[in-house]
Amino acid sequence: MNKLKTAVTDFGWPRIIIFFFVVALFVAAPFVGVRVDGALSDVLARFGQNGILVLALVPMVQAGAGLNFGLPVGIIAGLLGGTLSMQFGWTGWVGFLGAVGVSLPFAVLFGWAYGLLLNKVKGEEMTIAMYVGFSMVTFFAILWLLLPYSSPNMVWGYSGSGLRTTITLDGYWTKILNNFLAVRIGRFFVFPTGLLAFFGAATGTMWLFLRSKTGTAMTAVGSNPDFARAGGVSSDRMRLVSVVVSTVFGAVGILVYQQSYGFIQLYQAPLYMAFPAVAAILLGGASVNKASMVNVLVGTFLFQAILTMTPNVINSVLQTDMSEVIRIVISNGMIIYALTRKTKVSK
Amino acid sequence: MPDDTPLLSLEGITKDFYGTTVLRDVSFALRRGEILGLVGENGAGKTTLMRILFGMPVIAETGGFGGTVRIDGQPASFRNPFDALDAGIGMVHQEFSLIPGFTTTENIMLNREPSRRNVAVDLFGPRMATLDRPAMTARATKAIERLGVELHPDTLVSEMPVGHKQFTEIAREIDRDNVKLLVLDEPTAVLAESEAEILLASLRRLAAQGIAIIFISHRLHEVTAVADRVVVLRDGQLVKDTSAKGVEVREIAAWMVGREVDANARVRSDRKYGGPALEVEHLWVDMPGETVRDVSFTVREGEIFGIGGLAGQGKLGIPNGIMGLFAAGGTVRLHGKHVELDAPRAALDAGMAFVSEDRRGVGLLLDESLDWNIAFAAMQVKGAYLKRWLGGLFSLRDEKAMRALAEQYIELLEIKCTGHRQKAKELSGGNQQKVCLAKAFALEPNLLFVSEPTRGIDVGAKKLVLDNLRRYNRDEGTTIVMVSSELEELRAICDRVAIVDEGRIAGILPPEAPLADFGLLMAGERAAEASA
Amino acid sequence: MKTPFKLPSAARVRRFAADNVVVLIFLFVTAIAVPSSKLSGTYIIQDLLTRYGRNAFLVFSLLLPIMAGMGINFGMVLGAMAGEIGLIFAVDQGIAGVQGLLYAVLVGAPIAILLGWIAGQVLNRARGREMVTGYILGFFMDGVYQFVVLYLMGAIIPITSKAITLSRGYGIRNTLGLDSVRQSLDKLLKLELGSFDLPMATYLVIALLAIFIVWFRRTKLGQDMRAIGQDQTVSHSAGIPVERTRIMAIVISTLLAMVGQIIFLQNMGNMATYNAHRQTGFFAAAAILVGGASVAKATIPNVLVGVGLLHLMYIVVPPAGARLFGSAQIGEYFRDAMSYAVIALALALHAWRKRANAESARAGLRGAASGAVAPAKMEGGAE
Amino acid sequence: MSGKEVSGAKAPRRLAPRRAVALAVVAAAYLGAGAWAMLTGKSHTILVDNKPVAGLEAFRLVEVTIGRQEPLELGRGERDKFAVQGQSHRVRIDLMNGSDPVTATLRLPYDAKMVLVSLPKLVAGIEPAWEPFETGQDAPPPVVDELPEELFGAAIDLPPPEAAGD
Repeated sequence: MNKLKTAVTDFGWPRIIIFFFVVALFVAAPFVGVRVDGALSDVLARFGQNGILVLALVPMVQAGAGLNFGLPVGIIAGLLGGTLSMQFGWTGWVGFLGAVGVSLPFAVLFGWAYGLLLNKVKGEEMTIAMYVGFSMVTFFAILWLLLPYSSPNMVWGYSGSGLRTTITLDGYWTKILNNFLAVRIGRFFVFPTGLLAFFGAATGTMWLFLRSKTGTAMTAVGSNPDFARAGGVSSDRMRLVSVVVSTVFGAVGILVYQQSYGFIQLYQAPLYMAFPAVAAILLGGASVNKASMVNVLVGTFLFQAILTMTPNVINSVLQTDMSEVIRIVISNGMIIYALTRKTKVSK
Repeated sequence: MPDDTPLLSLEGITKDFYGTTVLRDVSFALRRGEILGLVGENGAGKTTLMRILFGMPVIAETGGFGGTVRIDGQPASFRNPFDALDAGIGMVHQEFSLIPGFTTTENIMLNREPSRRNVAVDLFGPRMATLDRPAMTARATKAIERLGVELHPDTLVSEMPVGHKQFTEIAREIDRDNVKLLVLDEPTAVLAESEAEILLASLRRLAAQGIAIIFISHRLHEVTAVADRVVVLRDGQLVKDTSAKGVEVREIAAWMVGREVDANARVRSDRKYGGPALEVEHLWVDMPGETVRDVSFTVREGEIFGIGGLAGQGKLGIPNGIMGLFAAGGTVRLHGKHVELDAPRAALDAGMAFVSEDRRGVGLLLDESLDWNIAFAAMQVKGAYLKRWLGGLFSLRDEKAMRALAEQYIELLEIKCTGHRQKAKELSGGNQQKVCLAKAFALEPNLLFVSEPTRGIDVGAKKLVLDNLRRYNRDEGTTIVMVSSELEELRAICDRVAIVDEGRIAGILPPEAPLADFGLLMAGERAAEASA
Repeated sequence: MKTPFKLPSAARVRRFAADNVVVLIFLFVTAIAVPSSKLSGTYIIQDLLTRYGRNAFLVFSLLLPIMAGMGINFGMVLGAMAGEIGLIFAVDQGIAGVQGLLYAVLVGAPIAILLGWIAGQVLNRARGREMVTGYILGFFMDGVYQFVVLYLMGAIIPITSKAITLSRGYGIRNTLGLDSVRQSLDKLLKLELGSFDLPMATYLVIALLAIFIVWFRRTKLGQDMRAIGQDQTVSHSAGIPVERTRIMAIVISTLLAMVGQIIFLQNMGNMATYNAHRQTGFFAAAAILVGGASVAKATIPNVLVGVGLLHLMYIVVPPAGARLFGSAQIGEYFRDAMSYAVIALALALHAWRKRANAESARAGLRGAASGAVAPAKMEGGAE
Repeated sequence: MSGKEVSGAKAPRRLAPRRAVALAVVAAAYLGAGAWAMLTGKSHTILVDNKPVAGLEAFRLVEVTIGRQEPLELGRGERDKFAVQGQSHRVRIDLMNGSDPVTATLRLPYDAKMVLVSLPKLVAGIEPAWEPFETGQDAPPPVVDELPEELFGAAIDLPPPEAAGD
């Protein structure tokens, strides 16, 4: 009984409430005429679509650098990879994998610079990360206009230069992962095998990384930097590694997101992309300084379930679209909850 | 001031924390205008006594205390420090509690600012009153004058020399109209000799104005110089209450550390040492609160070398500096090879290991399991407990080997736990200490630093830890440098004991040397006759 | 050894530059953009004068939390929301002119106090990361605001005017015309000076606020905030109620932001019901930081310089972008990027400096040996 | 402690009655300001109507002024409007026939948004000269409701935007 109580407090009431909320949504769905299998199919697709972006937060949390509100830095690297791959005219698997390949060096470079900055501002990482992300996005908005992209599928038709705000991936690699070995069951349910396999592989890679010597050192740095230092580990270096890894995953994450979405969105679109990812991982039970693969999986699933189900179910029940409000309140409420919780590192 | 009722009298003060008696039947009295020197080793009960006097909440939370505190003959019981302040007792702490960006005046008057009321006061409460700056300056100047020191009322604290900060603190306490008793805890610790002298002169001035002073210091010559009376505490008991006239520093030191004849010291003739293992020359370490200024010593192969001294004198800085945890300089050689400072990794690679005094802060990953805690350093430094995959392309934690290692040490050191997966924070202090030892042993060091190995652990665990150290030294031939505040412990297991005072080694003594010699070294009296 | 005024001037210049690098970067960019914008001086000055009246009050609301050591109060958007709710009621009730603004302030005040109190409580639980928490709190309350304004108003909260409700019968329209109060404060005391229009009443209100802040700093509460801003532990042990004082700083800031938003919107003349507050915190933060303030220290001149510089850039950069790159869009992105970067840079510089200071303070503890072996040796020998 | 010292932490209790008075003053000021703002700031639309009514002739040409606003000229059968604030207004009607202008005071109820004032009645001194005016004009203009922009943009939403055409 007591154990249950501590487990509940550890997990936190907000998460439990949200969990039951999601369960209630699924239970209520058939009664208001929403097909559960269709909804589940949607949730699975979104789960795979967003998962890697959420996964990208893990290393920095583990290394004690906080929630990576600067995720857009990685996203920008991914966008560069995606647009360059299109510019080169690569399509299909070559296009997608090429985009990933091209984005990696940018991600490493950006992540490295971004990590150096974060190492100088220990203790205030989160606010600064947020604004670094914002300025990166707006700065690149200028570059999208100026860089000499020329593929007619990407640039504004009337001026012949400057990338469009939204570029369709049709004919390139739209849903290439989603459709890979996808299994259709019934009329409404599709199991996106390729997408989930890719997400699974990414999660596995992260899991292995955290079990390596470097990953172990990183976790120790986040758990107790002084302990790690006394063990001969440079916390600055580990933090730097964590930022680079996070940025790389951010870049890959956005490419996976876009192939599922079918469009590349540029300019202001990536501005707030870190927030839903942060909310998801916290929803999964992570704290500001501890996160695991389970947190990522559970959190992404719950969060995407809310996003998918609330518009349908709540609209039918209340006859009004309150999903946006629910989404804002839940996701930001979750972040505030995590930020105001006494940090659990015992000293 | 001839007055029969003493200003402060403590009668039969007794206090225990969870069954451990820290004060037993302490009684003494203090008259107006009298300066009382309160001396004792760390843990003698000085701090607890002052906490009782000030009504610190921690005392009530741990079951209150026995005996009576009387002010002007009236029993007084303060519920919090503010009550004590209202009753006219001021305290100057060892650490400064000053606002750096405020001026002398603003700090002296902090939260006691004279103010002028205005309309907003009626509307929104007294905090809307505007400060009366001229009155503030006037009062601060008056307090400074009472001290008889040179302090400009408009200097920012952040731009002051250390001594002036200390004076500002004292001025703050004596600004109160009703101040009768002032307690100063090691006020000269941070001061240069010349500054300390000015301070002592100010204290005499204040005493002449009728303020009673309790002066806590380990610098015994200062105590004899300024105090009218000396009270010595040892192990929670009052061992001496005497007039300071004609008292020798050496006598006080002897009272402080214990009996002159001691049976505990063991003579060890069977010990054999090799050549120099660790040579330290002109080491300085920038560790807050434990600054090492200039330390040189040599440890011989196979020796257990003790480092003692009072808290804050720098003994802890020595291992922390050598291990690269704090900025340090000087020369350190291990087996003749130069060891890079400011680089923990270099120290570890050289074959040294360190059991930190800050068990929870530095020693352990509290939120991780025991196998992590024990294997981590060995994994990072030596690449042990890793399993290679794909022909060494990448390697992962070898959880099995880690588990075996953890279980081996759990058995060897008798660590009481539910298993190797238990989190370090769930263990008791003694068992946590054993985990720290296991972590160091797992590195298989050729020189082991152990810092305060028995701090905060119970008697049984203490013995186990010390026995293990001794055994490790004997069986593996590992040289051990042990830093401890417990002189008894150092004398019991070390081959030589160095005493650190004010960031320097005051002397190195054999463990069987007379206790008074140790006491003198701790009191900053460099004993000429003490020799290694 | 050297007296301060014998300091080599190069070093002094370097130090000044290091302290004001944010301002200098901004000045540099603006100095390039002003001539290339080809805007007339009169136009720029008139626009600046208008923007001063519109924005300065909002920026002032950041001063107190900085003084109390809570960083930039990104939670000020809560106050902005309270002001908007006040304006919605003023418009709905058909209360026009300066009276309408006063009415909005009176309605907004209790809401702002409540929101400020909540924000203060939340921030007290998030010590050391007040800024990011305040920022997210703004988002969170945005959801609550949307719930209240889009779903409750007209349904549960009575709204009489059909002109401002959505056609479905409840919820406020996406854009709220503020014709009844448009520029009523600006026009109250209009001074025409040559070709310039000066909204004297607005300036007067801002001046009164500045005087209030100067006065407030001299009060006991102001002194306590300064003390807490520098050292919470010391303040606490001196008996200053730390948590309460921090809450008060946030409440006052929220109240001022409420008034500031009303002044801002009366000048704009219409209100994007659901978006008007979203950028408020960003603009105010950028302005005060551009003015040379840091997260720990901000003055009235910082506010005045900052509003001027930031808005000068906002005026001249888009046309300059259009001329230099053939696209005003580039200029617009550029000024946003600059503002974001300035906030990041100012925050980073501050965090950086704080660490450097902590380090040098620690070095000061070293005492006699002060980092060098040589003097230590000498002393060791002398002993 | 000296008398004038007001210590922050320990507010003397004896200030209580003074404070009660002070708070009452604040409350009164709050309510007073509110009442003033509501009464004097409330906007009304006054339609002035120069049409025959209840057996009274319309005027050939009149010039009407309310308060200090610009006068309006109305021919026979014409109607125009004033936007005013507050409930009590002086109306000045010049019949343009050489006779002295007629002035009358118009008192409106607080919640009357729009009233129709008949000039002939006002000149004839018939009370009340106004009647509430209800039209469909209050109905919202025919615009399509836009919903608020989403906070996080399309970042987490599936439905794709319209394909990127130019």
